[in-house]
Amino acid sequence: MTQAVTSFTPVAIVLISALAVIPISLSGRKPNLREFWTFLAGFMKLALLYTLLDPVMHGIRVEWELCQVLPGLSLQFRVDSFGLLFAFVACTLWIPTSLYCIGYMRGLNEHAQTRFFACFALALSATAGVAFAGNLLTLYVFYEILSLSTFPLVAHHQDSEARTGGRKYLTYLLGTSIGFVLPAMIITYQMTGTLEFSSLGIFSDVTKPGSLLVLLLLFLFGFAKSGLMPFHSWLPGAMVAPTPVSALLHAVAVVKVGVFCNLRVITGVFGIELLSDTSLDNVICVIAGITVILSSLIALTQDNLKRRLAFSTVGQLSYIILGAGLAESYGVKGAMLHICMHAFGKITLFMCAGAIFVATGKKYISQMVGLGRRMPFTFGAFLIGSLSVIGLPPAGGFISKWLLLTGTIESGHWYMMLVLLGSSLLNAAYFFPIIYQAFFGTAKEEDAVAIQEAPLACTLPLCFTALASIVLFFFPEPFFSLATLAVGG
Amino acid sequence: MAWVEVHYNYLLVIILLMTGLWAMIGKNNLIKKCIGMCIFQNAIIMFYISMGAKKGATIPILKHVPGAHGHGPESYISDPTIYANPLTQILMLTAIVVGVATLGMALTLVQKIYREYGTCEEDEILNCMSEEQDHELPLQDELKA
Amino acid sequence: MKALSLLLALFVGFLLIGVLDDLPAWGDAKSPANSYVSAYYLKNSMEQTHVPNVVTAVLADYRGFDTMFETGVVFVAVIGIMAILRRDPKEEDSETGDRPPHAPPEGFILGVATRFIVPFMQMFALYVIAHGHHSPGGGFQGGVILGASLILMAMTGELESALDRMREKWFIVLVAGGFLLYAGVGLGCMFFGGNFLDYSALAPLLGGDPKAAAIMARYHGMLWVEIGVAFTVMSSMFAIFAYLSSDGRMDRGL
Amino acid sequence: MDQLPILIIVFPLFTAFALTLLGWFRPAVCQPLTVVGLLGSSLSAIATLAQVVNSGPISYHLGGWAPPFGIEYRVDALNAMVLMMVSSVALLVAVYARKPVQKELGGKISNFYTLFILLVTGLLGITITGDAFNLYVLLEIAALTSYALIALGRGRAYMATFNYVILGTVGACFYLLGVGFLLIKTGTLNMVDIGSIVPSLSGSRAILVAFAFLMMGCWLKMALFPFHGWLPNAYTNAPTAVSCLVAPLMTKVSVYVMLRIMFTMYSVDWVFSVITWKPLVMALAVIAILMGSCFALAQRNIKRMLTYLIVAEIGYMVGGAWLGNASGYIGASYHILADGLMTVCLFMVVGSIVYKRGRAHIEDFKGAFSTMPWTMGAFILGALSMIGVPPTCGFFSKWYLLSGAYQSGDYAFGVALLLSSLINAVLFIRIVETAFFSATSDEEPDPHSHQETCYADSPPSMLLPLWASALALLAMGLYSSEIVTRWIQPVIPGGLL
Repeated sequence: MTQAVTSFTPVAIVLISALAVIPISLSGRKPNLREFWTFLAGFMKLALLYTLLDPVMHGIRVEWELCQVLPGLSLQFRVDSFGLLFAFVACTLWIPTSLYCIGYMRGLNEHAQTRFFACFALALSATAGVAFAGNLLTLYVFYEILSLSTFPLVAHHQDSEARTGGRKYLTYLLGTSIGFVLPAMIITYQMTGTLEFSSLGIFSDVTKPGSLLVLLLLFLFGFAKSGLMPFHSWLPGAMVAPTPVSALLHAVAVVKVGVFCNLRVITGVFGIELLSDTSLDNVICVIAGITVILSSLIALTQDNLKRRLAFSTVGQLSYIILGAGLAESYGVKGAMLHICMHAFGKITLFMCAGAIFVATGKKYISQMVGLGRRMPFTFGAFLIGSLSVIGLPPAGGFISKWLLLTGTIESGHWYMMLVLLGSSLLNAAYFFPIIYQAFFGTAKEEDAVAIQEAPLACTLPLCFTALASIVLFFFPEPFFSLATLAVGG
Repeated sequence: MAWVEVHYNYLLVIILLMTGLWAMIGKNNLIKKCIGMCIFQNAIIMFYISMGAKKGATIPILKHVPGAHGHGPESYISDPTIYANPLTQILMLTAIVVGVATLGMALTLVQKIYREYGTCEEDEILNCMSEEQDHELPLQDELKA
Repeated sequence: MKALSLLLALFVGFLLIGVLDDLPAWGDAKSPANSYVSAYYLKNSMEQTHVPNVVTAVLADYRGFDTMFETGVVFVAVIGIMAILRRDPKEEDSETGDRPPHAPPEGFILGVATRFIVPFMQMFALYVIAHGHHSPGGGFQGGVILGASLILMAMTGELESALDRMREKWFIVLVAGGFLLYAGVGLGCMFFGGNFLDYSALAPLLGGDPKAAAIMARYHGMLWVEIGVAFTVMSSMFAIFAYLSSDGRMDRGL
Repeated sequence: MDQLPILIIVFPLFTAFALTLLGWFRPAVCQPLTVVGLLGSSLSAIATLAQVVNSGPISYHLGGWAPPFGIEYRVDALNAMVLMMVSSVALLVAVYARKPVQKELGGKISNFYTLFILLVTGLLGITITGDAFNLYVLLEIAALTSYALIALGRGRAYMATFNYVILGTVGACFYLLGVGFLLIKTGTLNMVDIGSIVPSLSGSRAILVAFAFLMMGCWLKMALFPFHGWLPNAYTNAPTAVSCLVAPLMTKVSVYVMLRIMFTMYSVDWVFSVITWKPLVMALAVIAILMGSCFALAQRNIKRMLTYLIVAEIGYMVGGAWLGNASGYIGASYHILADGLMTVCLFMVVGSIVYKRGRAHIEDFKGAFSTMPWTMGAFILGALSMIGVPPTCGFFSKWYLLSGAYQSGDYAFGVALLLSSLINAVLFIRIVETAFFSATSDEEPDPHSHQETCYADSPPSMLLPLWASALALLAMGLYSSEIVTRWIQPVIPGGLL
């Protein structure tokens, strides 16, 4: 069995960005100093993560217990390969997004930037907390902190539109987490006496499949951040937020936390074997499949670029749940990898959307005719991002899609393969018109001359992430081995 | 009728209780509510006292053994059956004092209400208050100077 | 609202009638209430506290803590009524109109009769307090009679004349002072090593053979406590009357 | 030192005398004196709790007489816990009340503080006493002081207080009647003594009627569903400092009294097997929760909304106690502490808003985040605890109550708990939204203009206790298993499985 060692590093990683909130809010007057603190925290977080990489690769589980909160249950961190993979994705992408934030916020001269950066740091510490959570209770604690700390970000503009977006955001997330996850957690605790994640699942085989189904549904829809169909509409609603928020949070941190929690529940609480024996995996596949198809269709009809990207995110998240739902090692590995690949791809797309808005003030795809020639870097990155999201070879998305497809065949859910291929086509259908129109369409006169690239601080990060998704195709090293370890281990 | 002869004190208590309770809640005039409150409290006092009474017993002050004049414990008769129950009488001393205090407070409030609304009838007071509610100025609330 | 309260009262009534035959008969000496704790008091109070009036013994000693909080209730009533009603006479009052014009005291006979009776009432009240150990009486009864004498003066003469004899400042100090005396005696027992209100701990004050001194300490402790209660009850009765009748202005009665 | 239990009462009592006598000449000295008195009382309460947790229940004989004949103070972990909560919350409110009282009750400062400390003495006395009749006397003291304190409010307060007086007296007299029936059948007044005699007479109807009257008395005092009419008016029209004190303490102490009656005077198998009231009381609790939460939704005045939330919280505790299993009991007693803290935190926030802006309607919260950041920060912690978000203590009491409901199969109670948490979420999001979004002016704020946020938060004397209670909420949450295993576990009555 993997031998566990207790060390303070996971808590340090979580606390760094939380503590960074204090210097950030104190140095509100001097923006450059404030940005320095964000970067410092980002790099220190990344450095500490690397120190953890080595022990986890050798199968050592790093643990740390904060305090016993309930008899037999404590706030406990346990870093395993899957948690580390997700933390890596979140922390590496925080740094380019912070650079992008500076460019965006100063470009549009937004108000209350100190509060913005402070909440951003807090959200990241909550994400790291979820990644390292050792049991369901700690996961739930950080899940709630994340929803609350991102509310000021979503409702940043403080106008009536932001109000409705923020209200929908909080009611969905708080409502489902209290309404579904809390009772599910309590019932599981009553049934099994523990909430620890263990690779074989904690349900003894005596529990009736009926109650298992109810619990599974409560968990799936409870973690509404993963955007399964009936509870997905907060995601497009949250597009009222400034673009860096939707870039990092709604492409990487917040939605991935939802999917991460669902994966933790599926693999750690129920366990893959139990799901396949009681044929519950078909339930997951059906729900995820419906969400994939429907969201891709809706994305086709959206004219607002950010809403189209939002619906595409809903679809991609259900890929991950579908992968986990196959209850088969390839599928789960594909799902874990897709978290990382989709993160890099989708963040590039959101950054491009933001850059276009900063440079031209245009939000609607119908207005973005012929901009490609004026903004080559942005639209080039947009091309690479969409390739990664569709899953075509030069971009990293291809690997995870490939694993997902092999997973569908291995686990015998061949109809799922049809769903995957069909939705990939739909993805292509709603991305390529934008690119084609941008590069080959003829721009209107006043656009043709006035437009030029967004400020450097915006274009640099999106090129970096676009390049990263290309590099990941050829060299997916830290993530791939972590995923194999997570599934194999 | 033997049953009544044995339990007539409890019957009286019950009748007083019911009238007191009905008056307190049902009556419209505030003063009558206070009177109902007194009846209710006195009914309970009567319940306790009747519980402690013994047939043919005197007040619980120890009597001298006939002929003895000393002050030691031996010169007093201390057979419990000939004295009434002191415990219930003490409890009711407290209940009477509490009754006085609550009545004093209730009457003070009635006086203040009368000073405020000019009437003691509960329904008139309620529609006074509801009128006040309607044309309540936006800022004029519990902090009107 | 009326029907609901009638219903509620009838429900409570029938609930009680249903239980009647389970209760002991009227005047039955063997009933549990009369046999367990109260029989112990009747048997042992003389030997433990040397007080023939068992009511005073239990009131001031066995359950002395209850009586302390009883005086607390009276004290709270006065402070509460003072807090609600009291306002300075100078404060202009919108309804001064409806208060009756200052009526001079009507009858001369009443004035003379009160001036004659009041001293005897107060003498009798002091007897009732002091002789509470041997005959029916004690702090409460004596205090009420004293209060009644003051109220009699206020009603027949004029509230001002009664207030001259007992200024507002004084009866507030007396209300607090009586209760303080009672609790102070309790605290004193703690200083002498006993529990709160355990008068036998005051035995060293009396000296002589410790066992007899302990019993006599209880005897005298009770007397002190009764005096404290008398002060509080007297001044609170008068205070409540004064506040209510002068509607908080403490100048002219009704 | 074995005099600890009585010290808890002696400190505030003698401060009351000092306040009456000194307050007459120098009103300025009253507030510090009250704080000192309550400090002494809470320190001895904490020391008693430590002693009880280490060496088991204390039995203190008043006047030196053994229990059935004299009055006894019986302190076990449950009432030591409630004692500590009552005295520390009162201390916080005493520190907090300085400014609001000066502003609202200018002339009557010494009266206010005397009544304040006598109310706390009454509540402490109720919690610590082991004698049924002594509890009645202290119930009356607490009631009278709260009538007087609430009547210090203006205008509409008098009628509200009069209703409170009538219903409060009915409640107290029902309790007295119940004690009378117990005295008739058992002959003693000491709670533990009654508890030992009751099983032998479990057949008799008088004991059942006594239980009925005791329960009706408690429910009236704690404003459980059918008897809650007086609470919203009384607590809303009371002055700010008074509602900060009365709201968190009065109802919780009555819940403690109910627990004491159910599990000390009577026994578990009497309450749950001899009589079959459980479905009725669970139904009352569920209705109380739902009705309280829905009425809270309809209120514009935030203070009135909080009073309806108190009615809902009472439903939690009564439901928890009547679930009949160990985790229900733990949930109920833990919730007494948690709810006391939550309510005092939220009422202090409303008090600060009233202190600063004159009124506490929902529109007055507009732009509060920018002008009063510290107050709203504490408000968020209190709101999170009310909704039941993990790190705060509200979550853990819901955890125990829900697991108790699951174990005993009362799904209606469980669903009511979840529904009321969701409604709380909506309530507090609505307030956070108004506070967060619009600037103090009504028209649409220009998002890009840097409107300077005039920092006009309430004075430190109000902020310190507010933040102390907010942080206490967090601390109680994190150390909840410590509280449960060391304090509540040994006190769970035998019969509860």
